[in-house]
Amino acid sequence: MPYEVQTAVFEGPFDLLLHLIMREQVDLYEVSLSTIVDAYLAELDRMQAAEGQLDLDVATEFLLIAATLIELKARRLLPGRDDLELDEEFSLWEERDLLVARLLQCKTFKDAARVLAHLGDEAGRSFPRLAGPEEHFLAVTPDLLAGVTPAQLKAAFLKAVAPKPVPKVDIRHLHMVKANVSDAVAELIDELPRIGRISFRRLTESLVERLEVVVRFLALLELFKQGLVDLEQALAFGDIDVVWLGYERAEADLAMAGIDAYDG
Amino acid sequence: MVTVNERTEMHRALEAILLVADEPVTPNLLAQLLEIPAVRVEELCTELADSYEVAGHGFVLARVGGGYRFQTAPDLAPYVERFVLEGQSARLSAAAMETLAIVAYKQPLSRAQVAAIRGVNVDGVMRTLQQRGYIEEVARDPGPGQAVLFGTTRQFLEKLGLDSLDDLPSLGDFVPGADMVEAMEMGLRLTVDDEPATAPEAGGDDAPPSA
Amino acid sequence: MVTVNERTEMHRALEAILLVADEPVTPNLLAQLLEIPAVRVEELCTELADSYEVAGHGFVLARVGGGYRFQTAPDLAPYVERFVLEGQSARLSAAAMETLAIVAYKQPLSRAQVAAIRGVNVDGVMRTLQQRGYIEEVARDPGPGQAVLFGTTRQFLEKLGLDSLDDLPSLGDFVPGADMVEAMEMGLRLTVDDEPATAPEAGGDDAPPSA
Repeated sequence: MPYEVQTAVFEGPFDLLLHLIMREQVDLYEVSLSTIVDAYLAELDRMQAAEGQLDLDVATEFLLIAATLIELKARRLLPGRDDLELDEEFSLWEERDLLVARLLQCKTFKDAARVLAHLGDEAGRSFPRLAGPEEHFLAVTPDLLAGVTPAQLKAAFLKAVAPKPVPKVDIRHLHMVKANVSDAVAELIDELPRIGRISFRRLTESLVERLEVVVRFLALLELFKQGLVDLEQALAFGDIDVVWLGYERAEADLAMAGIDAYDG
Repeated sequence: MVTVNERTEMHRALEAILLVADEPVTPNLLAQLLEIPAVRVEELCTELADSYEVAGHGFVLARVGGGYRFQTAPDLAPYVERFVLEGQSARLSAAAMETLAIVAYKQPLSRAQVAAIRGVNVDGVMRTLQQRGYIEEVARDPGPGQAVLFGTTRQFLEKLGLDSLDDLPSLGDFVPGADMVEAMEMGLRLTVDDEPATAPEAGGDDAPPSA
Repeated sequence: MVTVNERTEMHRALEAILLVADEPVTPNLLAQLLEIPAVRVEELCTELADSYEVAGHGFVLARVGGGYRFQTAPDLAPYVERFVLEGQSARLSAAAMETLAIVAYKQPLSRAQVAAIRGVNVDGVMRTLQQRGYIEEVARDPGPGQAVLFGTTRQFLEKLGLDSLDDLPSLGDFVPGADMVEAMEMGLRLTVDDEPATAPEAGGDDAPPSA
């Protein structure tokens, strides 16, 4: 089947899948899942070529979807397998429905985003008045620095010198910012003093991606190395308990100031 | 609209206050300053806005971000842009816009929840949106992780020319229709009842869906 | 005065430009923007000013400091003062705060350097900060342009409860990014060249408002 992999850069696995399905919408029967899987692998190749190396974080997401697709495809190629457990069958349908649901969600927000962008463009044609009061009102204006702290001033400075976004008109680009250990350390220093003691499992419950869990774990090891936390594991393969050793936030920040920032 | 004779002290006071304001002023604050009910403020502002429109001024009185403000008439953008050199803030990328849409409709939610919906890491995009003042931390998840929850800012409303989040187009309008759902399900169909397992080409029975 | 029928595109464009300006705009700059003679600009502005007066608006179009600007009608000052006291103007805007922070941390530096870092014109904001006594001229660039260099005042330190500039919170391991270094250099270059290629006029008076 003649098929050209898009040169467009895809935002993620759903984006790519959505693109493929939408594009073939008129002739779905002609599209085999293997074509879609091929497109996935091609996209991974492209990413690897573009980045010089494969980003595991992104690649995993792509592979997960590709694997699901292959499983669906395999199911189609082997019809009427009597030995297929009912549970297995259900879970396959579930996978498919989940995928469809996520695709629908993806499509919904894509369309919503387009309308919001349009609203923004329209609103952008009106400019607000920002001049403020005339100078003779300055005399009655209360002191503007009242309540302003040096810390706020510092924050304002950092905001002012933060890199500005490069103006661009609707160019899709892949965001592959990696989870970062020093960020995770900062989060933990923020959270742990309040919690005191918590199991690693609960600490990472809210994280969606495995890489984030790994990065949190590395961050904990850093904290352990600096003597800020204790790690306890009562049983082999049992839950790991994280215990904050009671340092003040500022002391912790100081202790961690020197650690190397490396990507997870 | 207000004719010259009907222009009251209150109309004039509103015009003066809004002229020196540098962000939308809420009806409540205006009511407090003028010592009249907020409902009356809204009436007066509507009258002013209508009168400007009828008179065809180069400025309009707009209701955005929960308040009133003077802004330029959209059709004069070419002149104003010439003057305001730094002009337009950079447009958001499609990726940033989609992320922003998710936050707008699903707020409050965590970075991880946005990432789960997008299927990609969103840290970079979220940071950009935060830096540019479209989103902000609004709460913390009460759960163990205490994840930061994000929501949109008033500036977001101003940038989109909306008065409040209620003015966002209904998300329901964007949910794909039944034909799209069917198309997707067909694209990912599991059963092969109506398709010969070995033939790559579709037979006559397998006419494409009417999507 | 201008009646509805006589309100032309030029009247409307003038209204729009003057609405977003944060300082008086000279007839010359307006003429340049509208591509009409300066004399004609003066006529149009007089017509607008007269029409506002006849209509009894809460704002007036005034000729001050060599240019035109919208300002509040003098008799409404009590309302404006209440707003200034109780309203949003009672605090430093985000733009002013960032500008002040840049001056505080990077002093001494020129207006052009601040503008280059912030990416927008800062003339209006700098003037406000100067009027409030938070920043002042501290030196002149020895280079060809001899640009005025600004720094923070004694009053600024007192208001923030600081003994000296050394007491400003340390920026820690903050290293200016490449873009900031470039911005600083660009600022210097602007100073040296004396006039940015794109600016309508070299003088600060006609600069676009700061966002």
